[in-house]
Amino acid sequence: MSATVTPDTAKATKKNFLNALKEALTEEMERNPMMIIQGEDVGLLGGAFGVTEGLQEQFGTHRVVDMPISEAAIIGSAVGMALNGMTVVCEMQFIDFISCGFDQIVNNMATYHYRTAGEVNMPIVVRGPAGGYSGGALYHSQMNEAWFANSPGLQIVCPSTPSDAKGLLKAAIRSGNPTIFYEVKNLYRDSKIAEDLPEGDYLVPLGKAAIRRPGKDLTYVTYGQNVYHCLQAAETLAGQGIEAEVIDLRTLVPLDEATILESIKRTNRLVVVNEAPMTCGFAGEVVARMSDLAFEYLDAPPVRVTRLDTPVPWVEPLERYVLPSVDDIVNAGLRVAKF
Amino acid sequence: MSATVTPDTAKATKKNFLNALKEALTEEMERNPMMIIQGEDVGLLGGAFGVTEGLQEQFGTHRVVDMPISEAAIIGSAVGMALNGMTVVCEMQFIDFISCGFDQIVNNMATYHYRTAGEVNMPIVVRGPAGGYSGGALYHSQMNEAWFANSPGLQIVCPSTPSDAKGLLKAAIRSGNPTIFYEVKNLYRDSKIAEDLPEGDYLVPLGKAAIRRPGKDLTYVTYGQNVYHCLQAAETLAGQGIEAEVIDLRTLVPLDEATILESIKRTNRLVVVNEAPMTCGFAGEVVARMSDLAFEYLDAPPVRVTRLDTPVPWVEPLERYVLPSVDDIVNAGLRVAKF
Amino acid sequence: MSATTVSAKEGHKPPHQLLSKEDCLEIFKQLFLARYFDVRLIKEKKRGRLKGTLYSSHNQEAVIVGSLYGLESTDWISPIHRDMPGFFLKDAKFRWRDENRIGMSIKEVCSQVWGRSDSPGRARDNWSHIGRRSANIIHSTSMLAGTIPVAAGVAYADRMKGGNAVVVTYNGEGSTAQGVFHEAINYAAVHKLPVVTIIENNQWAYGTPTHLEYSLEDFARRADGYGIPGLVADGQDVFDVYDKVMEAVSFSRAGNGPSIVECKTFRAYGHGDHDDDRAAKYRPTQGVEEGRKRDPIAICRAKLLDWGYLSKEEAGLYMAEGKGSAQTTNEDFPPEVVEYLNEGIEFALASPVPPAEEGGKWVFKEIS
Amino acid sequence: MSATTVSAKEGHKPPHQLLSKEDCLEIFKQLFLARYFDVRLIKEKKRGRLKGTLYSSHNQEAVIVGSLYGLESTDWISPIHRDMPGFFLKDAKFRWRDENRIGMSIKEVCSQVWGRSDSPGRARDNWSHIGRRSANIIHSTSMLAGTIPVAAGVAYADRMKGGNAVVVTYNGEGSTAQGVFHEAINYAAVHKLPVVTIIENNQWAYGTPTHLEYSLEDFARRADGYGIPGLVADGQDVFDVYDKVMEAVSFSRAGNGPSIVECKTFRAYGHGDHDDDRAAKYRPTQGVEEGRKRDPIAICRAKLLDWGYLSKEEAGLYMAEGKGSAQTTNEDFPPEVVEYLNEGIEFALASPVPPAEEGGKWVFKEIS
Ligand SMILES: Cc1ncc(C[n+]2csc(CCOP(=O)(O)OP(=O)(O)O)c2C)c(N)n1
Ligand SMILES: Cc1ncc(C[n+]2csc(CCOP(=O)(O)OP(=O)(O)O)c2C)c(N)n1
Ligand SMILES: [Mg+2]
Ligand SMILES: [Mg+2]
Repeated sequence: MSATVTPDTAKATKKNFLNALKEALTEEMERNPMMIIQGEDVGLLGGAFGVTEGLQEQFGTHRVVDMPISEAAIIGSAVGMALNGMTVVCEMQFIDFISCGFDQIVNNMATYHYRTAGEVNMPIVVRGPAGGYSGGALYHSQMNEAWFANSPGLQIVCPSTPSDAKGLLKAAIRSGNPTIFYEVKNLYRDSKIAEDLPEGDYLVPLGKAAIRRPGKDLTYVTYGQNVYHCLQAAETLAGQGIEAEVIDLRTLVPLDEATILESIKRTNRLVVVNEAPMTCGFAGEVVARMSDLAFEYLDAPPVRVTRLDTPVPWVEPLERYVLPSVDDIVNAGLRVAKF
Repeated sequence: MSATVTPDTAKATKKNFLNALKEALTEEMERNPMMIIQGEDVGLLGGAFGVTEGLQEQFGTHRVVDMPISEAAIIGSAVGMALNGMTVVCEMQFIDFISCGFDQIVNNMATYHYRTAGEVNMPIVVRGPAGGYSGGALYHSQMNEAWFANSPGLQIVCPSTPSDAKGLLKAAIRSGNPTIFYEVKNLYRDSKIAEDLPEGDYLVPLGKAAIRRPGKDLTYVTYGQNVYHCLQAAETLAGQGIEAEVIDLRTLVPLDEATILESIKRTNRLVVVNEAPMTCGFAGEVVARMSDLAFEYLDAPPVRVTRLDTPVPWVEPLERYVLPSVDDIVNAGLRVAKF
Repeated sequence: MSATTVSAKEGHKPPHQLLSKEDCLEIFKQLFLARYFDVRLIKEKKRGRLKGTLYSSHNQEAVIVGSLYGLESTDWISPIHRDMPGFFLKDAKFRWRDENRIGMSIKEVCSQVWGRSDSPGRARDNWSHIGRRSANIIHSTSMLAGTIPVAAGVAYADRMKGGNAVVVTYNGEGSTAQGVFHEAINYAAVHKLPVVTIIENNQWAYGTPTHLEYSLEDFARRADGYGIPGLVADGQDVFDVYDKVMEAVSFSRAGNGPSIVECKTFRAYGHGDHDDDRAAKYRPTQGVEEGRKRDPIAICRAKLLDWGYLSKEEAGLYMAEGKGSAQTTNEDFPPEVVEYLNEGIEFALASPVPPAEEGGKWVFKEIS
Repeated sequence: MSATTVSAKEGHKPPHQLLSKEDCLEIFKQLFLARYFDVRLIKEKKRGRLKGTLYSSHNQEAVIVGSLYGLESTDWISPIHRDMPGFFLKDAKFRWRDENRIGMSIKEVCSQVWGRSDSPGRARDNWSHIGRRSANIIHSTSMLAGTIPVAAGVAYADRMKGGNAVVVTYNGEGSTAQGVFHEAINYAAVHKLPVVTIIENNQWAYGTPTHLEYSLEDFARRADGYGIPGLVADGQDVFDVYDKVMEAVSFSRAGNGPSIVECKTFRAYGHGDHDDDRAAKYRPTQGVEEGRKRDPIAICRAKLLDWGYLSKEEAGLYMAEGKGSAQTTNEDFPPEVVEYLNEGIEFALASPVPPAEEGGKWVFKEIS
């Protein structure tokens, strides 16, 4: 399990999210000569955010490939490469553009193993910067994981710490299953969460949530940058004598139901927080599973705090208005705590 | 509100689902000279299932347009037409192929009104045959409504009777909002549900569910062809003295929360049934909303009966295995009733 | 090599002239085999013994047979809905029954069509959505043209492994309107990947004629927009298809990148067998008669006669041309053809239907 | 009319020769205006007064100015990220401040850039994702080339209404690799829709050079694959751009369908202003120097001098060329240019930031 986040002790020598991702990619590329990285501007430029900087120099233009602006061909060709024995990491310049390669993901990549009765594996990770709270507007702010959660055959991962980023990316690459990997771009260079990365060939298992803060009064279930919002909210609630547990899912598919269930058995209250639109989002999935599995343990309605069912608007007051705030999370916590 | 389904009294003179759709399209085309229909093979052929048969003869090649096999251009051009004052009905030959026009739907059509602060309306209906239980395999069986439910700005409609099909299609076309309209292909020619269509300019309001069978012991919430499975299940339960209410949502977005809530207040038990994959599907959305809104009224866990989280396989035993059966629905009903 | 030099190289011996008499006779027989598969399956369907749709390749067999015949075992292919015979014809020359050939056996293909466990995909997806990694056959989804980027990726991987394979993809002319067609061809052109895209231009995409699908005289000219060769073949003449595909394949194998080969042909019946009646209405009778006139079996037979590879007597033995499924009998086909398919069907009928629980399997690879 | 006859019609007077002296001077001034908008916004950003990214159109102004100048008011346009000046230059000739012209005012554009309520989109989406239905300006999403099918639909609707408008879309060369580019152009070609697609070929797509984006010498040849005209313009010469676009527009207006006009130009700075430092590393210095040599302002000035439309003295008044944002001063630009933009900025600064609750509005049209 990953180290606990220690925002205050981060030093310059510690590794940030970007460093962690690059380490993961470098190690896996060194380990597997049949692995390549492809995407727009990943080679010469080193990626819009620099995740792959220096990798083309190290591994050559054939293994770190600058692709035409063709998301469908980026995914579709990766499917062919996987069919013929390769492992591929595809970068979406922003995860929002995954919509342009959508069919190849949900109908081709996701189903290949199923259709072939297991003959063909799809060791493909589609990764990219994601999330709002960044002034990125409608097309540079999305968390669109629910589309893929409703498309059987895809693993979905969203780390919130550098060590998780490294360990989960490596685990996803080696899993042999197609994975959509959400990187919170706001965390890329966040020095507050920089940390020492575990030594050696470090993997974080898929499907295992992390308890970021223990608590006995209510359970926040979340992932990505909302982990930090929930930790802040928990801090605020603690000031009022309410101890909130914060669970970072890390992997949405497969989902660690056991950890959530155990927590609810102790706290009897559930608040699920994410920044995707509410309707059919992953927060609702957690609520739906727990309303069934944990029905007898819930002493208050299981509550969601999500984006409004709107796009993410550009200017700051509007963006803040539609995305969940720490206040919203605190209020939801109070609501269930006082129910 | 639409007539109650009366499977046994249907006669040859009654209208089936296909007839109803064609009537709706014909009437709206007559009413609005700036409306067109476009899609693959909708003109000369009259559509793969004949929904638009005869319309090109009536309205000409410029208003019933055979398009190249280009779902993105079909949707994208409709967006431009709407921007320039037209109303457009786009046919997807199977709703499964909507994945190929996905970006234009979720990022362009769905958000246009929002981005322009209301200057531009998008009176576009994207409709097509949908659903499983038909031996159609992975790519001719989908119910992919959850993708669009998580994409703000889209209305989602799924009628289960001919009169609803007509009234909802007309309402969607006139609403000025972009709509994804799911037609259950298994019902197209089902003479058991054929009925007399209400006279005159008949519209069914969006966002109003229909109670297909009243009951006091539990509530089935469903839509599309599962309405009939739920009615069968309710019949079975009735034999055991359990009276299940069956709510046909008809419209998923906007959702008629009030009708569901009222029902739960009476029955205190909820089973949501649909044929999409479970995770992040619309069944979970209904459960999540009601676990919050109706928490105090639920005397049993709110339960989902959905497709397994798998694609829809081809051969019959496998297809049946992954899709919800009447037995599954009965069992879920028994589970909550006896909780 | 430019597009023009490939398609119009002067004084260059057409590849088919290097084929032996045996090869030519085998090609002739394969045309019968492809035709027989089609008419027989229609009969089986009419008898209610089959589920799913047959997208008839009747009258288009020269494209499949001619394009596959010159490939290496190690080459890859991606047949689609109208190319069912392609699945068992890959690498089949002179060894239809060889268990070691890199292609699918008739038993496997029939097991797939009949929805049985011995299909390589265990009948989880239908009919033409089949393939096998170990057979170098790419699986398609329903989404048209969606296999071309996959083909490009297969070619890329082969190059990484130091291989020399060419990947041949099949597509109807209507499918080329898909965005992914463009993305894949452009990508393959930029990376000079050995992908030969065969366009089976049968003049119709379901109920839509070509002038509503694209705006060119010769579809092959689309290749000019990517700076790659675009060849036109007479899709009714198996030897012309062979020639043009071999030119394209050699071009690719030599490291020059992708190309497009347009094979002009004609869809003899409905889009699928469910569409036969409606097709009779939406397609002008004259056009249909015209389009069916040049039967690939007849054209091949005439050439073999002309070249002296068949005696008049031999040539008259099996007359399958110009006949629909209902009009043909087994006597219209060489006995080994009928026998081969019989074996496949018998095998399939003996193969069990997969158990229901398999529906829940193989969503993910088990993580070890 | 074939592609060749359009691009190489002999003995045909180039359209720019029909422009008056006043027109030519207006064009010259518009080049300054476009340039000034760019350098001034960079300065505003450096001062921290602006959020969002500027995708500099520096050195590419001739494409925007030259392509817009000959359009009718009723024509539609769809500028994208690198075409910010296009929003206020539509229909602007001789009447920059006219409230009735069918284009956006500088006030609206500045309100958009500054994220204020007086933007037509009330700053709900950023910078170049703007437009206005009543201004015949199509809104784009971020998804590249996604506006071309919309343009085709606008053209279709205009035809339904009996209009005679042409729709001009703008796209970087890199964006053409998107599938939707292909679907839209093919559709427009089949239906002969009046859509002129301008390719601003600035040699780079972010950090990717053209040889990794497509495999043609002249991108315009992609048009051949659709059977439509593909013209090449010198994108640094505003009059050549004007000529080629007017040829294409006339061709479309006459009912002949779509075309592609490739304007060869060069991206002077980083992809966006955030990329300037990295761009200096990934792009060879020599290429950049070479690419910046032919400044469109200088080229235009030389022609006007040559044609006697400017005296030597007049020509030497404003020397904005070859200078980055930091090196230019207001004195390098005609005062009316500076004033015009000042007005826009002042207006924007006085315009309120939209209230937070608007974030929840306009998801759906209220159903009445
Ligand atoms: C993306 C997508 N859209 C629509 C369809 C429905 N469809 C199946 S086959 C077909 C016509 C194909 O025509 P063509 O490519 O010319 O091949 P042909 O059937 O003529 O061999 C259509 C529209 C599909 N399979 N995929
Ligand atoms: C579908 C999609 N993929 C990726 C991006 C990210 N992106 C934005 S601009 C750009 C480069 C565009 O290059 P080009 O079309 O040549 O235009 P230029 O910026 O050079 O004017 C990329 C890759 C995007 N906006 N949309
Ligand atoms: Mg065809
Ligand atoms: Mg560019």
